[in-house]
Amino acid sequence: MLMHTLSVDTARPAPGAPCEAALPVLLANQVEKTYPNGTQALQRLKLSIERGEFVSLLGPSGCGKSTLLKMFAGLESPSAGHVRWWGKGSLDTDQPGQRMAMVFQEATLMPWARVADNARLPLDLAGVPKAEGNARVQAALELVGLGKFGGVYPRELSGGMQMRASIARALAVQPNLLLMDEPFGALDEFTRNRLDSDLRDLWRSRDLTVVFVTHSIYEAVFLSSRVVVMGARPGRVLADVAIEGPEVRDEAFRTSAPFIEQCARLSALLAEANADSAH
Amino acid sequence: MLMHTLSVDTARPAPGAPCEAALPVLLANQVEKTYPNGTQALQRLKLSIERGEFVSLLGPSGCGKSTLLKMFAGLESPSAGHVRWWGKGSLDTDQPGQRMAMVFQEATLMPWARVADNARLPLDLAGVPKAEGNARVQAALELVGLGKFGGVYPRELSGGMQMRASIARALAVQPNLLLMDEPFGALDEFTRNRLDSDLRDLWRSRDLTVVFVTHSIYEAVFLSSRVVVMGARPGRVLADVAIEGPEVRDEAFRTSAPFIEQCARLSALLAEANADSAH
Amino acid sequence: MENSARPLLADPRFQRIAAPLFVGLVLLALWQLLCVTLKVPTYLVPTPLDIGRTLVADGPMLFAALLVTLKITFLSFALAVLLGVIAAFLFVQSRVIEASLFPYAILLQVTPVVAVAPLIIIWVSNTTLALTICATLVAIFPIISNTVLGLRSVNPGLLNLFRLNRASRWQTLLRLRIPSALPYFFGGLRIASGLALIGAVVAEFVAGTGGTGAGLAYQILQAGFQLNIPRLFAALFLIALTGVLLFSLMAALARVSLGHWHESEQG
Amino acid sequence: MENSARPLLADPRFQRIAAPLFVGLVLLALWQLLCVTLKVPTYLVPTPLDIGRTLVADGPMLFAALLVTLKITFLSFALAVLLGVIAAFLFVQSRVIEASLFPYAILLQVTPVVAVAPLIIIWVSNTTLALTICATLVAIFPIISNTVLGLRSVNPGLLNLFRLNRASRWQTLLRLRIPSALPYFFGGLRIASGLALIGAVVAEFVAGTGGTGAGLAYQILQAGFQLNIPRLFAALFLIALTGVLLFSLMAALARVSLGHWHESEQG
Amino acid sequence: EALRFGLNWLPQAEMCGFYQAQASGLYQEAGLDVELVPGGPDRNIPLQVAAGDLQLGMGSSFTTLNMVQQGIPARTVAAFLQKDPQTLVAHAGQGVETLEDLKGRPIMVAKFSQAEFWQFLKQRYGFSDSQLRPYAYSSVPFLADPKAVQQGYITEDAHLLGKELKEPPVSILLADYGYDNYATTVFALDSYIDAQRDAVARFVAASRQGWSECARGDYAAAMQATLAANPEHGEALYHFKMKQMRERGLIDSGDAAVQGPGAMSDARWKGFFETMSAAGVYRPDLDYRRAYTLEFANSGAAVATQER
Ligand SMILES: Nc1ncnc2c1ncn2[C@@H]1O[C@H](COP(=O)(O)OP(=O)(O)OP(=O)(O)O)[C@@H](O)[C@H]1O
Ligand SMILES: Nc1ncnc2c1ncn2[C@@H]1O[C@H](COP(=O)(O)OP(=O)(O)OP(=O)(O)O)[C@@H](O)[C@H]1O
Ligand SMILES: [Mg+2]
Ligand SMILES: [Mg+2]
Repeated sequence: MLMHTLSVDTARPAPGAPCEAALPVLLANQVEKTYPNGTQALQRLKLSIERGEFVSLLGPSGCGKSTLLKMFAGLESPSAGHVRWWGKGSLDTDQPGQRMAMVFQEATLMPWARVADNARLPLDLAGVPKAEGNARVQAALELVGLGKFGGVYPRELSGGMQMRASIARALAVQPNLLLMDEPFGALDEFTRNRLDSDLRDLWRSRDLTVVFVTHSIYEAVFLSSRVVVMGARPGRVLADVAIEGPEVRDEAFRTSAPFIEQCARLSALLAEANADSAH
Repeated sequence: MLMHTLSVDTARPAPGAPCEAALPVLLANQVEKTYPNGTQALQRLKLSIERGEFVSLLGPSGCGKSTLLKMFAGLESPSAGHVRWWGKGSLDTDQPGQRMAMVFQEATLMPWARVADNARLPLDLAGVPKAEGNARVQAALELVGLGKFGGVYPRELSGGMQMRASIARALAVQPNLLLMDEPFGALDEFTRNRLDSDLRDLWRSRDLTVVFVTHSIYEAVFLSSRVVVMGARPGRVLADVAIEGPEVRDEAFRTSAPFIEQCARLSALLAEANADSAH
Repeated sequence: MENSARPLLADPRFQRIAAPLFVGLVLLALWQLLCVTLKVPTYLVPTPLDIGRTLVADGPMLFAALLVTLKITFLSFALAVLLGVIAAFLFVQSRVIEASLFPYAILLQVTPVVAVAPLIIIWVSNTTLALTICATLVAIFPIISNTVLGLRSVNPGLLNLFRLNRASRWQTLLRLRIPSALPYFFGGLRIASGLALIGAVVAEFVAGTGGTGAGLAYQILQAGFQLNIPRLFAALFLIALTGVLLFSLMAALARVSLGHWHESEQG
Repeated sequence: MENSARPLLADPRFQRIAAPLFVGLVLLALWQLLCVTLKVPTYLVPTPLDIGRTLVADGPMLFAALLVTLKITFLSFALAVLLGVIAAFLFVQSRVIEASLFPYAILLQVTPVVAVAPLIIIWVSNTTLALTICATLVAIFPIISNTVLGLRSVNPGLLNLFRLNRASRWQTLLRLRIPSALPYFFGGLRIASGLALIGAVVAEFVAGTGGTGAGLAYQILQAGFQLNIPRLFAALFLIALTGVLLFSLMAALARVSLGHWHESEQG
Repeated sequence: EALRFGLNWLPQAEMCGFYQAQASGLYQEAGLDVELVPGGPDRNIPLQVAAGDLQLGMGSSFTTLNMVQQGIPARTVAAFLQKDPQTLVAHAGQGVETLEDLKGRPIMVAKFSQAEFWQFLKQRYGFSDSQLRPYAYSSVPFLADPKAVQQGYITEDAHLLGKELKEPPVSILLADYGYDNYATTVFALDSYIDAQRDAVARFVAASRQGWSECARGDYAAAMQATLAANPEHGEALYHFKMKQMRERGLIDSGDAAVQGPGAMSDARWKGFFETMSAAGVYRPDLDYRRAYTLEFANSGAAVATQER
């Protein structure tokens, strides 16, 4: 039921169907980012993300994952190179089928607003009618296990609950492009696994492209159609790995041989990335 | 070398040696916590932590782990019941051998101070001479991989780097009691594993009692001498599990049968805890 | 360690009222004692009892004057808040607008009322309006300054959230900048409420007509000319009391608006 | 989209100075035009050119007067900052102290200088000191109010960190509350700098002796009586200019102290 | 004998006699070390005298009546302007010639004057408070409105306002209409007079001498001293004021014509008090005789010095 409320959007296109001349949803072309203090966070980074992909970014702490994600969200501008959204040089999320939402690394809730109001913010900003907004927010809150906490203020929540509130805020948008920066890092494994599954189901049932930052290799393999391993100082793409797995993934997949194998492979890549940045 | 600078303290007592009439370092007796808004975070919780233990708290998000840890730090007072530190009703951390440090769930850095100054704060407050403080801070920063970042401001760090800075701040104290609230949640697995090992080494080499909140069962089993599983709404202790393992734990332990077995057992307990709080 | 059946003395609400009253009583007693033992003449510093007697004796007259002053105070305070907030909204739209116009807002503050009052009198024949304008000039700057500061003190993460969701300038202002600015804004209100009062008094000094319908400033001036010092102090006492009440009102407003989330109103 | 070789016009530092000057020039031109076309008599509103001529002709005299006023302004500003900050430190020690004493701080703000100046003159025979006290009374309250607000607006997480490390009251004040309070404190400074200036002018009006060593208020007063309106406006211009410079100084101070970490100084 | 004399305004020509006595050494000859303390718009000279900050103060008939009414024993010892220079000014050509023409018109009156001449106008000529308009220490509003009427001083109206007007304004001197307030008086606390009777006498005598010289037109020394203390006053205005004072007999009309500058009379004090108490400014039972003494200014010795 919850899933339903959050996935009223058009079903996802059949895989391989030609869509809009197959322009990538996101394209980072030779992107560089140097912060004002001189830190080079990204170097000549090239990454293209197609419609309907679920791409996870893995990489050592400080390698530029958040920077890249913010750039995809249009919140940072590259120092060189450029980013394209659906083939265009600027984001226009009013376009149907091009709605975007993002979960930041911090919960980023408004301290003066109740949880439900916080989660309804993007809908309010987009002019979604109150009643519909409330229904979507309630569904999203229940999905993340905060159904009873819509009326409290953020400071009355635990750290993990705050993070879940911010996830609910993004889900309520029913986005077509979802950028998530370590969304489940502060959650217990049980809740995390459940939300992993829910997210994967959501992704399968809708026209949804996800870019997902995580530190959990298991999570990355479980969720993704593709995993990008980044290296640090300066941030760049070290490996771009397609994940093999069934369309419908369940707990069984987590213990399957291909799963463990792919995890091991990524683990090795990641160790390389770390060694690389520690040199 | 780093380990050395951070472990100049007296070596830990031989296990089983009678110490101060064997009073527990921490004792929570029938502790309750009801927040002003009526949320009951803890209910009649009883927990005793002996000197030299490494206790991990596991539990679903919002079950009161942070509340309990803050109570152990003397930052929240129980609504009922009481807490004892080294057998006394109040904390007196000036006492030698009773130094305490805490890593909060958020990085909690002062935005106006550079990373090194942030990490040196507890030392400054305790009146540690500048030169010694700087050496300890630098060692701690290098331990967490921020050796070159002492001079930047917190907002110029990535999320994981901020968290590591706050870990360095706690380690520089050379505490006897270390409270850590999901310290490694925002770190990549590689860094996390390394810090796990370093923390375990530190614990072994000094008179150090650790209370550690984590969502990673693997981490809990790898690190702890004891794991406490908590349940939610209201928060209470569901299970108290002693961990079997060698004194010196390495990557081999992570793949050993007892390790996997104990993880599975905790996983089941945690699933119960979740089911319990979702009912 | 909380106690639901808290004794009255430890209740913060009780303290907030009782403590200043107690301090006030002690100060008044001390004042009375000093005046009596040092035989300070009444025309130099009257005793609190003298002032109290005058307050009673001249009560109706002083109270009528107070009402006149209060009217100007409230009108100018309302105007200062309204215009000040609008100006702050404008300034915060861009650094260039702020840089271009802020210096001219400072003019409002640093121009002596005495110097501009004659011009205002020429253009505005209605005395109440003229006085209100003068007092507004005195009160408006702290509102502008603190509100601009508050509107700028926005959590960068939240600002990103709003940008991400393509919030319009107006939406960002309404739903992000204004709530973030409230603590600063209320700080501005606290300062401006007192300034509106003192502005009303100063305006009356300079541009008031005097005579029958005059406010407290007139009473103060006349009492000064006639060396009726107890009456002067009685009038000052009324002004001070009004100031404290206004301030408490602003503080209460801040508590109601911010108590549930901002740290300045906690503990 | 950043550009290291930014054109001069887009440089914020350049804008900060050029934009208000440009607006000022436009306003002056408009003023001149209006005065000339509407044939406004000089005694009502002199043209900018008249004022400029007077500024040049009476320059030495006005400048000497400005120096006198500046001296009072700086003395009283320094005193207001010092005493205001001490008072704020005191208030923030406990809610009871704050509740007990804050109302008496409000007295400082709402007591008209005109009413207390005669008393101050009797007690303090040194004119400079008397003027400084009057001006300090005018300027001190925003410092107290904003600093208290700032000292209270502390991140609760950081407060926990300090409590955890058994920081003394003094350490918490010095290393946590003061840095947290800076944005509010500088807001208070911005308001108080202007008030110290206007306070100095008002104090001179009320308590100054006039004559050779007198400040700008005396020039304004005399120019007013003698209907030398261009000179009056020239003096006002000097006051306004001083106010803007003082404000800019405070803003620059805030930028230097907060630029590297506080959001109010970003963007 | 050191002695601080508080002037009620910035140094100006209306204080001629005191500056003359100071500048030409009359006070010094009398064995007095006099400091002329300039006043300002909101200085409270009576309060400073009452507090002992000043020994002597400059005021008007009102000053000591106010003090006595408030229970502060103080007396006026000399009055150097027999006619109060207070005027009401109107623009020329607005049909204003006499005081009666102003009845019912809006008039800009300083608050300072509202308990003084305004009460007299209300009592004697039936003016009413509804005519009051603010006077903001500036004549600009007057100049801007041809119908405006404001308070002024006979000593400066034509000079200051005249230069901005096509025709000189109409000044109505209230003294010509029975407003017999003494201006530029010297007063002191009773206690001071009792203790320093001799010094007061010498001060009054020397001041009378100074005022006599001013009345004769020998005011060069006074003018120099005044302009030194208040450079903004201007020489032209000084001469104009002196001319007005002499032409209108402000210094040496009335009792002064017989007894020399500074002289007062019981009858005039009585008449003035009765007018003002009828207007409600003073309690009818107030002993107005305690507000002045003729002992100093009306002594024969003073007349003799005048003819030195
Ligand atoms: N200040 C507060 N006011 C009211 N309720 C609070 C407050 N802080 C925490 N709570 C509530 O207390 C409960 C326990 O919170 P706590 O932060 O201890 O959880 P936690 O176990 O640390 O969770 P997480 O793993 O998400 O960090 C939660 O239900 C939370 O909503
Ligand atoms: N505002 C900033 N100013 C200067 N340097 C910055 C800023 N933000 C990030 N950096 C630097 O850029 C690099 C990449 O930061 P980023 O936040 O993208 O890392 P990340 O991959 O998200 O790390 P984490 O896993 O710890 O969140 C880091 O070295 C960081 O120090
Ligand atoms: Mg990140
Ligand atoms: Mg927690």
